[in-house]
Amino acid sequence: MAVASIGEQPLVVIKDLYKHFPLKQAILDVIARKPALSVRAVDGVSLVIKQGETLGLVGESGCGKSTLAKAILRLEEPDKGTVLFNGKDITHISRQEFRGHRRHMQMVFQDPYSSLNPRLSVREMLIEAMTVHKVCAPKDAEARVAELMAMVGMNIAAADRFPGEFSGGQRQRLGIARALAVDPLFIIADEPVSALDVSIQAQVINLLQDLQENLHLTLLFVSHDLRVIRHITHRVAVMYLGKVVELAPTQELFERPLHPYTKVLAAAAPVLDPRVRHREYAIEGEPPSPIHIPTGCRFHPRCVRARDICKASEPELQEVAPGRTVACHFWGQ
Amino acid sequence: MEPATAPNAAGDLAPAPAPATASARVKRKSIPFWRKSLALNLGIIIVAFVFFVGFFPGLIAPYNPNTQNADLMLQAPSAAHILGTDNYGRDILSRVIWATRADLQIGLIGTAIPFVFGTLVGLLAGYYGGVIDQILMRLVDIVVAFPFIVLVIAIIAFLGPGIYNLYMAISLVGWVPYARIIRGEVLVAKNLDYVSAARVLGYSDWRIILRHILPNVLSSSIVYTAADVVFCMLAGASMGFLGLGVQPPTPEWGQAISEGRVFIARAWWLSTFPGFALVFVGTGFSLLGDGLSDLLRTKGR
Amino acid sequence: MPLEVVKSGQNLLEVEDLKTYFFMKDATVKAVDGVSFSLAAGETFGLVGESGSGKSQTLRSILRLIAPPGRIISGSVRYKGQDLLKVPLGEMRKYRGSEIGMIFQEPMTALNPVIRIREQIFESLENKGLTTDQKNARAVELLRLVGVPSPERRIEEYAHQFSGGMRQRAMIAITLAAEPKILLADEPTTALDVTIQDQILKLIVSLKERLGMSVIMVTHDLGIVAQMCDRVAVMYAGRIVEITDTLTLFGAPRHPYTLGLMGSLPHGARGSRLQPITGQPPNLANLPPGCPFAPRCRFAESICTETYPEMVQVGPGHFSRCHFIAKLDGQSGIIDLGNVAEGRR
Amino acid sequence: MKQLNYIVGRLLQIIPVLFFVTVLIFMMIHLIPGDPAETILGDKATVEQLTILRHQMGLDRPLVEQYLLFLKNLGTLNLGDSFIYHVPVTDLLANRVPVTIALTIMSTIFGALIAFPMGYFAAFNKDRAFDQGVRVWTLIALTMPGFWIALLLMLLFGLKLHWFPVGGLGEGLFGKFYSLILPAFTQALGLSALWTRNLRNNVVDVLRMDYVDFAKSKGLRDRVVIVRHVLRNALISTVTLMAMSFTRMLGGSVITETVFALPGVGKLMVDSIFARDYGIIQAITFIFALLVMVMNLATDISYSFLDPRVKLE
Amino acid sequence: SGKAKNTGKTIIMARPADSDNLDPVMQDGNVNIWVFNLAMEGLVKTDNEGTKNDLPALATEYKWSDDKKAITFTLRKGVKFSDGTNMTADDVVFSLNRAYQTKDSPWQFALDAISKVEKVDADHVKVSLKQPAPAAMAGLAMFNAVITSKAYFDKVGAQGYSQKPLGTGPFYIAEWKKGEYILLKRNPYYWEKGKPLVDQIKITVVPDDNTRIMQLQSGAVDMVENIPFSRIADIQKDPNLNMILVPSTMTYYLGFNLTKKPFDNLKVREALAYGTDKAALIKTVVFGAGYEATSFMPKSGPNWDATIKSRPYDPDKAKAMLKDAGVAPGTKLELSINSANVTQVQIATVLKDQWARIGIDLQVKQMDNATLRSTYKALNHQIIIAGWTNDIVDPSEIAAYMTYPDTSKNFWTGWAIADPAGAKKAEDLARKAEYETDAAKRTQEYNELQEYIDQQMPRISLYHTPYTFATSKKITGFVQTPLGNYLFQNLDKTK
Ligand SMILES: Nc1ncnc2c1ncn2[C@@H]1O[C@H](COP(=O)(O)OP(=O)(O)OP(=O)(O)O)[C@@H](O)[C@H]1O
Ligand SMILES: Nc1ncnc2c1ncn2[C@@H]1O[C@H](COP(=O)(O)OP(=O)(O)OP(=O)(O)O)[C@@H](O)[C@H]1O
Ligand SMILES: [Mg+2]
Ligand SMILES: [Mg+2]
Repeated sequence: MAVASIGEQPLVVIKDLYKHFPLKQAILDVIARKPALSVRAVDGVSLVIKQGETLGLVGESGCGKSTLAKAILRLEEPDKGTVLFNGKDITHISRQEFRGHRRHMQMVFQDPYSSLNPRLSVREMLIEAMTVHKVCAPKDAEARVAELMAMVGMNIAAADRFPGEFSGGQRQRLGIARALAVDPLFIIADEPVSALDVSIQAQVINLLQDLQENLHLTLLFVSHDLRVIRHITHRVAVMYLGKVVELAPTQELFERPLHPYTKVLAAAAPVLDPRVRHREYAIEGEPPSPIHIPTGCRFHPRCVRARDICKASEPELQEVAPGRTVACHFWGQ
Repeated sequence: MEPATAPNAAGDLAPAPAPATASARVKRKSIPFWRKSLALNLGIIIVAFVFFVGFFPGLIAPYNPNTQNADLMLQAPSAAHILGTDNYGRDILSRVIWATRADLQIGLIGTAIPFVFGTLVGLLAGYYGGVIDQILMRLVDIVVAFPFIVLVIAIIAFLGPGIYNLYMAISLVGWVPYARIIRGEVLVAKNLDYVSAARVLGYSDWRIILRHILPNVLSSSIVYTAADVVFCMLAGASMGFLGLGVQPPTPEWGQAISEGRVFIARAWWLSTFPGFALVFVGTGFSLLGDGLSDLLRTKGR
Repeated sequence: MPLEVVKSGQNLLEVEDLKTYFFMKDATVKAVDGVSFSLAAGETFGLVGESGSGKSQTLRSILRLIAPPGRIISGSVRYKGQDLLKVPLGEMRKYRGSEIGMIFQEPMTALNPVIRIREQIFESLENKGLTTDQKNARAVELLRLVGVPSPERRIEEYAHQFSGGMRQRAMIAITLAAEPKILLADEPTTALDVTIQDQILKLIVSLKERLGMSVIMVTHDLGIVAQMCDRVAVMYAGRIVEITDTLTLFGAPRHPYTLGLMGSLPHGARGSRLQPITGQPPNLANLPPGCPFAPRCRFAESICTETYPEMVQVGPGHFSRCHFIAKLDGQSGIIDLGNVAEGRR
Repeated sequence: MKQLNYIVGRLLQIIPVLFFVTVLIFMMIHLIPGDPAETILGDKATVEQLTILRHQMGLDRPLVEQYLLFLKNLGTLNLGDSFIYHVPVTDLLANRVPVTIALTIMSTIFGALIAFPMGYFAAFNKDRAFDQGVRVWTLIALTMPGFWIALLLMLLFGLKLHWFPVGGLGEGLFGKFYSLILPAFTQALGLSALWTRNLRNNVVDVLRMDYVDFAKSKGLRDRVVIVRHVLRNALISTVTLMAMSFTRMLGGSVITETVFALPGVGKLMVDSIFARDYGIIQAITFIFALLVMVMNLATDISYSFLDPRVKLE
Repeated sequence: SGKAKNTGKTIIMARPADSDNLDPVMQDGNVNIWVFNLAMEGLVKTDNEGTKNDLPALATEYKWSDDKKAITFTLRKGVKFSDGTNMTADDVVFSLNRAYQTKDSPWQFALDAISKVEKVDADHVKVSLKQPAPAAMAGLAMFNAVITSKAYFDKVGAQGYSQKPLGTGPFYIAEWKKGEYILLKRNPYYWEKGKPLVDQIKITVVPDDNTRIMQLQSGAVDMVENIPFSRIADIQKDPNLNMILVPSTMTYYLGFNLTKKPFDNLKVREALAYGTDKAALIKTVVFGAGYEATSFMPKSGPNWDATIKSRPYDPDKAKAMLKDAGVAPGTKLELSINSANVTQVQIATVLKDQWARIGIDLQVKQMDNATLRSTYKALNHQIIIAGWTNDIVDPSEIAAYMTYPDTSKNFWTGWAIADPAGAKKAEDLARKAEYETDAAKRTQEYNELQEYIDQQMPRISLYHTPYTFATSKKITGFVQTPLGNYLFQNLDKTK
């Protein structure tokens, strides 16, 4: 793979992706011909992830971050839309064919306890991944296990142990090692540090950052911790109720958030300075359910700036500055 | 003075020192499983003993269990016949010992076949869901809609009595609990991240099912097996009571108990000792099951 | 234990040398191992530390909610001068709820799943001589107070029908119904979104001010500490390793662990490397002698693995357990005490 | 509305299952060698006599036709005639179904009376002598064959102590109740062991739950905590288990009814299988299946009442 | 219950299985016969000992025609059915016609000799025979020739009749709760004055042997049918109970299927007889309560041949004979039994051990009764165990079954198929004896038949057992005939 610096070339292009989960309909409702409801988890997302960058994805719980991640990897089959990987459409090929592409795109999961198969030793886990995809010659597998363990900062002596014998942080490293085992180009990390203690969190963040840089990985980093996002990502996409509402380079986003929701997120995160104490609410009310998404701008019921037009028409994601897009009618104010 | 632990200047990329193994070492030192549960130990001891008896009844039994002697009918326990003799003049101790074989067979085969089949059904239904799940679960409903014993009787009436048909009958109905347990576990397990990880890694369905799901969903059904062994033996005994069990003169406890019942006033030893044997073995398996679940419960987070 | 940590007599609550151990078959887990602190009236006291450091068990011990195999070994919990650990267990209920209320860590598991929210609030209103109608009115009022929308309807619902944030609010309402003097809040926002967390924290602040409560706030998020607490204790492996006022904690921490926490926090923009604490938290079942933090400590020397450091005073109201306080002189936290950090709003 | 929705859905599901159950049992029993004509006429019957009778009974018609006839009869709520007794099956069952159901209900009540206190006190005395004692008892009770328990109970309470009749169904409401005590107890014993263990484990688990501590932290009386918070939650799954034992009890009734000479359906079912009384077998299977499924449905519904978390879907 | 108070004396009797059909013509089995026989009577009846079959019942006397081809019965005067209506000659004609004309009646054979039944006058009925038949009277004394009311039958129809037949017997069927009990009440119109002595007999169903006996011991019931042989000794010891062993015609035997190898070989059959220790069987299976069977005919019935002796138990000889016949040691033979029949299971258990000693590996195949019946009726078995009881006081019934190929394939031995000549010889002997009017000659012919069958051994007769019955000591006047029928006119219960 040619070493590419950030921004040269898109690696993953998501075009108008949808994933709805239909709610089970009761017999009587079917008879009464009530419309079928569904959870609109991902509701038309378009994103470009550039080669070698770390793209952050933030948003409230339930806004569809994980679903988007899974839909990209076809862990959930998207309903509509396309994902291009390295220019190739990977949503409309057979699962069989797609399996061949899997090794290029890997995932690191949030829960360190459920993301490792408790019955496989570390070595078995890594070797299985390598053999299925014939990443290296069988005779080199051992050496590669050692290499991977070193990469994630684990002692090779630990390779024969089972996941149950490791702490959360160590498990998260092993999860990363597994993803790296197949030499991926692209890794989706779905809240990889949320479950960890601060001190361990920092270790894993450093590790991911180093790996990304050293291996020229492209990373989609999902989190709702703005401090972490700010620390690790190059660009950030903000999601609200199944849609991306703002996309910007990290620095700019934090310094000058354009979408009111982004501002709310930033304001809600507690400041690490006891001298600066805010006492007014960043936002009131809870996010509406993804089943009954408000008409117009989906944020309008909670938005302090909302006007009539916000109820009526949904703002498109528009490029407002180079590399900055936002979906708000009044982004400028 | 040098710091006891050098700061990890190279950052985290260098192999982390001790911590990787620290917690593991602690676990290592913890007590071995067999000191964790008294029930488990007792269960293992009893079941091991029962297995020994079941495999080598000839080594222990003082007499041939089937040799009849009309002159020795219904003798009370004595030195020559420690547990007495039955209405055919056969040595009860020897029959109780030999019966271990038949009962173990009923218990184990009656559990093993349903276990395998039920597990398969549960795996498929749980993993694939949808139509496959619907069909398999309706099949479960159908089997469940018959009371166990009644269905077994009907099947035996169809196939004829005898130990193989008994297995068959028990198997035809016994798989349901396994299918249900496994399916439930698979429904949970298939949404766990390590299964997603396996899918992201492009593993085939069969690899995922057999290597990543199966080993992790087996534990509660294995615990259930222990109870099921007892249940099968009891079902066998009930069938013996109805005359649908093991063919005489093959020694079997349930049959011995039910045949000995008529003699209860005159020769209590006929049914009492096989009864003890059944309770003893059943208790052994129950303890084993209890112990296993104790163990799994402490093992789980 | 220097008595200064627990300034005897002037406080609403004084916890001294509290030890709560769990006696497992193969080991004794010293979950709380000699914790001392005090809480003044109207104060918000923070208890921070990583997972498993004994924060929750400390709170539970105060209310004596420790079940076998756990046991409170020793120490005292003086509430208004009365040692709660000496009160007969049967009489503890006089102190629970109406004097000291607790918000549990997991709203999911702390609310009874099969009892309506209303009844669970009613339980806190018992012994207040209210009629059912009054209780009802009060319950609705409480739910409204904590920001549950349409409380008249939601009061009839069950916990599972509430979202995580609403559950947490309901739990706060239940606890507040008894009008406690002290609120023990065990990580009230850990499971929640930032926006919801913001709402809950601010709710607690406003309620505290309105009701004149004292609060013990357990958390592992230093941001929450910064926003909420007057004084803080940092726990590590069942012990308090540093105790001071919040500002000092962020500006001039005097314990290597606290320093490590600060270094681990991503707080600035991209590019800066984090300085995490290396290694893993210790296992409370097999604590080595000496300082439990020693294996992860940058400053550790051989004495650290041999003897356990005593609490030493490093400043007014500032105590730390470290053999080498001196080495830490000049280390600073994440804020520069010299000038006030710029607010982001 | 939600409930209604659910019930309708489930009832619709019952239909195909019932259909397959009847097809299955119909095929099974008709394929077993031997037929009711032989049973009726016995060994001395000639081939000619058998042919005549088979024709009269319609047994010489194709199986499918016989099955359709059965279905047609079912449609008119007519369960057909007993081939052996020559009376409508419904008449036969009218007396017997209540006996079996009464037996099942009494067994359940007895089982609960045994299991609840035992499980409860065992949990509160976890790992102490009482708990261990209960454990031993449950292990033994689970392993004793029902007919053996029955014999011991009859010997002790019937023959020795004369407290209860030795089998048979008494007269009058009280007499019937009285005569069902020992059989119900027999059935209850093994099941109650199962329930005791379940309840004990549930109580132990619930006692560990945060909501119990939360309740305590409100300053509630112990009794309130136990009744409202511990028992209620612990009972949910035990009650479900009890409901699921229903099928097993129906099955167990075969043996209990035989030993205690009770005129219930279980015994009739077995006799009918042996006599190839197709009419009765089909009817009872149908009723059993219906009972079991309705019971399962009722269990699920009541479960959703007991535990509001359970969504009926 | 409230109803009981003016019903007087009630006797409760427990038995293992319920009746299923009380139509005398259309049922099969003692469970039915023994019940409706308490409510119904024929023209003639057997004596208590089961040796005579022409005692007056509803007929006070009868007369054979000179050509021995017809019998004229004089009907008893003033006989009423239990519903109070009078019994008429028409009722008799109707009942007998139905008995011998119903094609699918299993008992039709017993009245096979009848060609016509007609009313002579109000008091006389004439039964014509196809040919002189000594067994005809026995057939008329049989349970299927009982008299019922034509009017009643027409009213209730065959189905209703099978539930509640109407007769002239000492009791009538008052209530039948299927599977639970049958309640018989005293027939107030019974012609024998002062009889019966009790007001009610309740016959309950208690399937489990143990339970039945415990009920007797606890006083819940007064009489119990079908005591397992193993319990005879206990009950005899019980001071409160009477153990009654009623001599019966019950004969247990092993039936071979001669169409299957190696049973087509007489040597093999004989060898198996030598290898069967009947004494041990009697000891272990019936606990000494039975005695050896030598002939295929019961010792307690008429024309039993005393000269026939069993082949002595001689395992060595048996082995040698088997070897001669080319049956290798370890040969597997199959014994099909009814799994629900304890006696069969016991016999099989003992036989397996006994025959193991002569090198036969006996495979016991248990099946339920219906399957077993289909199996042997199709001659798919090798060996079966069966028991036989006479229904009439005449050897012709069993002789016919043993030898007439069409009725029962020679007792399911397939003799006529496997050895037509031999079977034909037996058939001829039996037919001749059946219609032999000279009593002495008839005895002679039956002896010849018994000897021939003993020599050919299509079956091995094992033993005869009594009916086992236990009552409380309070019960008096209990009578059961060797045919099994209960005669409860004199049954009484003392305080
Ligand atoms: N398999 C599924 N079936 C039905 N609904 C689903 C499914 N998976 C997710 N959802 C729903 O889709 C919505 C989006 O879920 P998703 O997990 O993508 O959110 P998220 O942004 O990752 O939240 P979190 O921060 O809590 O992880 C939620 O309302 C969720 O309940
Ligand atoms: N029931 C128990 N049995 C054994 N050990 C226990 C038990 N409860 C808690 N512990 C141990 O006590 C120690 C302290 O637990 P505690 O719950 O107080 O931690 P915490 O600081 O609240 O952590 P978290 O941030 O994860 O809530 C832990 O090491 C835990 O393993
Ligand atoms: Mg997510
Ligand atoms: Mg905690």
